Amino acid sequence: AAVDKITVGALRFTSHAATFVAYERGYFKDEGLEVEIKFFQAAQPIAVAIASGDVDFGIAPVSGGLINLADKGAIKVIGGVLHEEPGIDGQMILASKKAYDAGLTTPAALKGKSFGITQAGSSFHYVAHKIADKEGFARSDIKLKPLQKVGVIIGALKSGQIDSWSIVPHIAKGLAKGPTVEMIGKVSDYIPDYQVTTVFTSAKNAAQEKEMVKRFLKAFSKGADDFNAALVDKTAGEVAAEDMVKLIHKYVYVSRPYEKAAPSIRNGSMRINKNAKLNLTNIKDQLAWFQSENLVSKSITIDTIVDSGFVETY
Amino acid sequence: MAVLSIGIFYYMDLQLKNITHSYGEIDVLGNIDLTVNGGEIVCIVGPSGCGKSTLLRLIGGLERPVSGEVLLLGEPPKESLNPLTYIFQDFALLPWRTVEGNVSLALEDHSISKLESREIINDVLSRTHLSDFRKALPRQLSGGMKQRVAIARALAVRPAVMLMDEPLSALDSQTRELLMDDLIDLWMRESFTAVYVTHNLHEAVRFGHRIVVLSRRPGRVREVVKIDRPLGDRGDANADLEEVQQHLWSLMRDEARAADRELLHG
Amino acid sequence: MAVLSIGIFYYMDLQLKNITHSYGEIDVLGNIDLTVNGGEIVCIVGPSGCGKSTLLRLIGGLERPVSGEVLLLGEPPKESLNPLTYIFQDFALLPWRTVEGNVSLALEDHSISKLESREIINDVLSRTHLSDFRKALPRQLSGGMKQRVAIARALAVRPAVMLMDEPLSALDSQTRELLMDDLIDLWMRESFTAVYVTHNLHEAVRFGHRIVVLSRRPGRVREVVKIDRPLGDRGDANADLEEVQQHLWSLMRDEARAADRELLHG
Amino acid sequence: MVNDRARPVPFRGGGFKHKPAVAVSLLVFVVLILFWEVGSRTGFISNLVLPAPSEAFTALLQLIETDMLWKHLSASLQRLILGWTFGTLFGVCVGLLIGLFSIVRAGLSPLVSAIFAIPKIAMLPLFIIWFGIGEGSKVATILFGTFFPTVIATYGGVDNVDRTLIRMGQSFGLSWLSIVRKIIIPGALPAILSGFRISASIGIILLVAAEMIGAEFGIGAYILLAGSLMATDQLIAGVSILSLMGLTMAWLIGKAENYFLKWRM
Amino acid sequence: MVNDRARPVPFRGGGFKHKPAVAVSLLVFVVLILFWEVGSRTGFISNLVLPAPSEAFTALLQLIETDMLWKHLSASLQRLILGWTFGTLFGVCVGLLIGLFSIVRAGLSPLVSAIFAIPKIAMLPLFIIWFGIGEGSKVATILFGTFFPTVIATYGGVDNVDRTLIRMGQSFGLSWLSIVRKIIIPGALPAILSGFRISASIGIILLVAAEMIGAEFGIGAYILLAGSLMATDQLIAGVSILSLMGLTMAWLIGKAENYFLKWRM
Ligand SMILES: Nc1ncnc2c1ncn2[C@@H]1O[C@H](COP(=O)(O)OP(=O)(O)OP(=O)(O)O)[C@@H](O)[C@H]1O
Ligand SMILES: Nc1ncnc2c1ncn2[C@@H]1O[C@H](COP(=O)(O)OP(=O)(O)OP(=O)(O)O)[C@@H](O)[C@H]1O
Ligand SMILES: [Mg+2]
Ligand SMILES: [Mg+2]
Repeated sequence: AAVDKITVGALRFTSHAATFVAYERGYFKDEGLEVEIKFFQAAQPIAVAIASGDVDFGIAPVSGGLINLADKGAIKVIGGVLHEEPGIDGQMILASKKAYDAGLTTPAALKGKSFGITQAGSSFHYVAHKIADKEGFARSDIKLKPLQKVGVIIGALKSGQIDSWSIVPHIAKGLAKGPTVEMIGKVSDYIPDYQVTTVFTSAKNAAQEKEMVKRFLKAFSKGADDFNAALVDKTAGEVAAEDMVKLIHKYVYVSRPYEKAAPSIRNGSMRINKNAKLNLTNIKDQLAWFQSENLVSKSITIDTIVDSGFVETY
Repeated sequence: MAVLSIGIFYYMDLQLKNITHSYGEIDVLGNIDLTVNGGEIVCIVGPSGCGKSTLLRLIGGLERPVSGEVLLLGEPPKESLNPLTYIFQDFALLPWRTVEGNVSLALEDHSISKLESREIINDVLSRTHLSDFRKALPRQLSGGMKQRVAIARALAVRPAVMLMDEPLSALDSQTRELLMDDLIDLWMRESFTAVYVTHNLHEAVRFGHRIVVLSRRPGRVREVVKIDRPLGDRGDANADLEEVQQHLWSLMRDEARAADRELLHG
Repeated sequence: MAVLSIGIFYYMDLQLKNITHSYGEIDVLGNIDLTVNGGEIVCIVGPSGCGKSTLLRLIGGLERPVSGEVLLLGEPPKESLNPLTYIFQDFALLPWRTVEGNVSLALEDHSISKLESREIINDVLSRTHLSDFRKALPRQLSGGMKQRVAIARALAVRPAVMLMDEPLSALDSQTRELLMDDLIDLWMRESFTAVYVTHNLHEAVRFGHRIVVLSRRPGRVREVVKIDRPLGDRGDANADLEEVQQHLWSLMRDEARAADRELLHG
Repeated sequence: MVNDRARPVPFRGGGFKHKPAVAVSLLVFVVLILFWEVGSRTGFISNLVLPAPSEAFTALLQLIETDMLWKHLSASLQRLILGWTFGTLFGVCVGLLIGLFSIVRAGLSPLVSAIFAIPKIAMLPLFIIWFGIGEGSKVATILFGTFFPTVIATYGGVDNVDRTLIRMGQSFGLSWLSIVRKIIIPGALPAILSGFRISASIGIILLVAAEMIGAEFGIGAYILLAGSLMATDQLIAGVSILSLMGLTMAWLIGKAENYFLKWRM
Repeated sequence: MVNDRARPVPFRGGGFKHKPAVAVSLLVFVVLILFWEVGSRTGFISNLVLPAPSEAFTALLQLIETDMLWKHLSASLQRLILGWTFGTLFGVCVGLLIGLFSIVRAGLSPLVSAIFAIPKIAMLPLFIIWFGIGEGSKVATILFGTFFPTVIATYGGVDNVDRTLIRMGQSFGLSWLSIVRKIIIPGALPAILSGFRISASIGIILLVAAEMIGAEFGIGAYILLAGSLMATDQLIAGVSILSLMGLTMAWLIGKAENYFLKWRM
């Protein structure tokens, strides 16, 4: 078969490991795909690059921007990637030491407190509102502070300028070890089965290159399996884990020496959905939340966003 | 018109027709009628601020008169690079160019060879006693030297009509005398046409075929004095020149007295 | 030293001791020794570029001589706002200030009342015939008018020592005559000390108690000519003044001839 | 007599002067926007990222109707005015110091070059620590961003002041301060005002960076939100407000130039 | 004779001139860094966000050891040089046109003010569509960023050229082009070079924005990554590389000034 040339957009995060593994171990080649990985600094531009045709596949959380691009007929979500599941360390809710000492010891006390988010419409925003909903106070009782960048939020939390935040476990654990931040809860208590990130492609690919998309997902899932086995379930043994970390280190934390990078990579390993399964229920909930916040048009349906023809959904 | 023609039309005549000029509310020149014949030097004298420099700018085509027109008759000689050439009262040297560079500026737009241009520059710099200073920048020159650079630059383009605005004012009497001799020599050889603004009556009678006395602002032609003695023959003490100078002097003094009276009473 | 003292020390004397100056490789002044007595006007003449302006800058403390020193004797009169005052060869007017503003610049740093300052400005502007132009900007002035503004500004600070660099060069003879009379009147009243650089020998003999002739660059004192006739008594034709002028003239010519010879042979 | 060969002296002067032509300015804008609208309608310009001006205009109207425009605008203007005023003020002061004292120049001018090149966005975490996430850090971002170009423009202007005028001031015994106030500052003013044009635009640009940190209202915050939602009509609406602010600033500085530099002709 | 009362004429000239003092420049940097280091070690400067210079230096060494520095640096320098060169080149050209023609000024100068104020970051999505995610969009970001300040500095400089010199050129019948080349450009050069100082720093700043889109290597990408990982030592290391670039550019422009403006004294 002729070789398809495709471009995959990625961030230098452990959560994109499946792509790296599939690339390094030749799974893409096996599927007749010649892949070029383009690196980005944020998920948003990947979506734009897919819309413009510069990139074929990408991984990102479901965001307002993604939904609007899908609404314009530019992109489609085709599978799931990161996923919260019981028993595995998931996103955690943090409080600054100052706020903790002042009584913010459980998420229930978040009423009237400030909460860091990157932007309105981001996953942090969603999490904050879900907490409010479950704890039974008005969403507006949490004071959201849009700070754009994770780094900035960390700075603000450490220096006590915001009271609370939620974040993936390896960052959360790292922070909580320090004297200035305390852990006060788990996101999975508020959003069970949270579909954190998804894999998506251009609407054109989803409609006209179904075969190629399937092959991509197959290779991607194989990479995900290796990753899960080596670092999440740890069933492949220490040697395989070590190899995996080395492989990932080629792409992530490259500027740090291996010894320093390895723990961060290991800590940051979260389960990637087997076979890119997609939790459509949770995606629907997210869409409903976006609509309830007037961030996207009320007329958008789940079918506009997701093409569920490629992977198992639930 | 061209009086000194050697068979063909060679010199350029200038004709000023009823020229009036003003800046905003200030009337500067009123109804100036004047003909400058080819090969003739016309000196313009008049009180400070009466519009002499303005008149020269109008003649040179650097400004347009409010009314009236300046006409040019005859063809410029072929070897003239810039028929109507100016020597500015405030020198107008480019501060970023050396003496040499300032002179060469006037030559660069003409198709003359590097060699020829170097020769011209050497010639005019030695005539203005600036050869030692060819590499100096304007800020390193004395006032008189700057003025000499401006003269050298004007000479370099072999003008057919020279418009000179107090070209020797910043020079010591001796250098002035030398440069005046130089200009007279030049005129004897090439009989260029010139309009020469000066406030030095001695210069005016040495150098002018006719001397136009302007009234104070708004400048009008008050009197035109013709001097018949040939330029080459106006050596040191000459009774008739002395007399003309005295006459000019009295004209100017009257003008100034009138101005003073006006100031007192008006 | 102060010759014209009226009992107390009033005028300022200047003493130049063995002054030598050079810019880089160019020697400009060599071994100048000169005393300017209080109340005396010393004229400096010399060929263009011989270092007259430089000498004046050294006297005014605007530059430091390479060797030698300039000493000041006596106290300045109290009413003098700026004892050592300059008139620059290139006017040095602030282009963003009006005529009035340029004059008032010199007054603003002194504690004089608004009213008094206005009076001074009115006075000096009318003395330089600029009253009509008090609101004009420098770019709207003729060359002579700019020079008059520079003079007005210098007069405004009632100097005890005036350092004048060709202060009348851009003026027509009539205005020059008037301003010269004005300066002489002023001197008769206030007997300021002055160093007056000029290239006009007529001005020099009208105005100087002593006339210093500088040689060409590097400038050295070639001769000092003393004129005994009082300033007030130097009206029109005076045989002795005429003679001095002729003498100066011949000195200058020799100097220039030497320079010419050097150029030819060197 | 060859009067038929008489011709007027060719006019060589003139030019290199400016006549205002407001009509042309307006025309350029109108033509550009029309072109864009037509391009969008015909699909020549992809609607994916660049919406038609009319859509952006609708978004703008919505902003006005919901009364949000004033909230955003007043929040941003307050930050801008505070930040720009102090940034340029300090900038002019430091620029003057650098221009006037060799020792300050040696010490500060490399520092200015070094710090100017540091991207504000990279420094946001630090700004939060120093100035908090309230108005302080926002104003500080704009202040820093406008400070540096002003410094450079100012000392460039001071370097270019005619030295003979300074010597004149000294000869009249003007105090050092008078020379600075009456000769150096007016002489450097054209360059300083030209620097203001640049710093004003930079200040407006930095509204976006400034409002990245915990801003609820502000044009920059509005644009950021629109960008993250890929709401391109709102994005363009927000950006065009910034453009209008840029135009207004340029117009004001043009007025100031006309007033302060009328001596230049 | 009262010779004892003789005193030298007070020296009033001098000053307002610059003597280079490299030692002072170095000293300032050394003192600042020492102060910072000591502050960090004593805990006076919280290690929270600002690491000690020595830590940043270690990160820098690591970068050198892993041979990554050259990769990052060469990628960034290439973008910077391309973007800045063309940005300033076009900027000078357009600035000259605005300075020379009333009609161009009327048409373009408001446009420049309007577009200059648009934040590059907000326009990244558009740049992706227009120039792709390769080098094009990165170079374009820097090009646009340096273009506008150069335009403004250039026409500010042209406006400030002495009109009597232009009249002189015209009186010698110089062609329009000659007047522009030999009188207007040299006359505007001080302002243009001062503008280059500003645009060079802006270009360096924009490396970060430019490398937001699909950049694998580059100092900006390195900084962004360090920021998103909260690796402050690397962040500071990256930022200090930008600072050094800023210093180098300033030094080069200083040399150019010494060479081209030596007539100024
Ligand atoms: N800043 C400078 N750098 C170098 N050389 C200079 C500088 N200023 C003046 N000179 C040189 O010093 C010499 C004397 O200059 P100065 O201006 O004193 O002459 P001057 O006697 O006033 O001449 P003029 O009558 O033409 O005004 C000249 O040869 C000039 O080239
Ligand atoms: N650009 C201008 N704007 C307004 N007024 C001007 C301008 N240029 C000249 N003037 C006025 O025009 C008058 C004549 O000026 P001009 O320079 O022609 O005098 P001038 O006869 O050359 O005097 P001088 O002998 O002093 O050089 C002056 O009163 C001056 O104020
Ligand atoms: Mg004149
Ligand atoms: Mg002189």
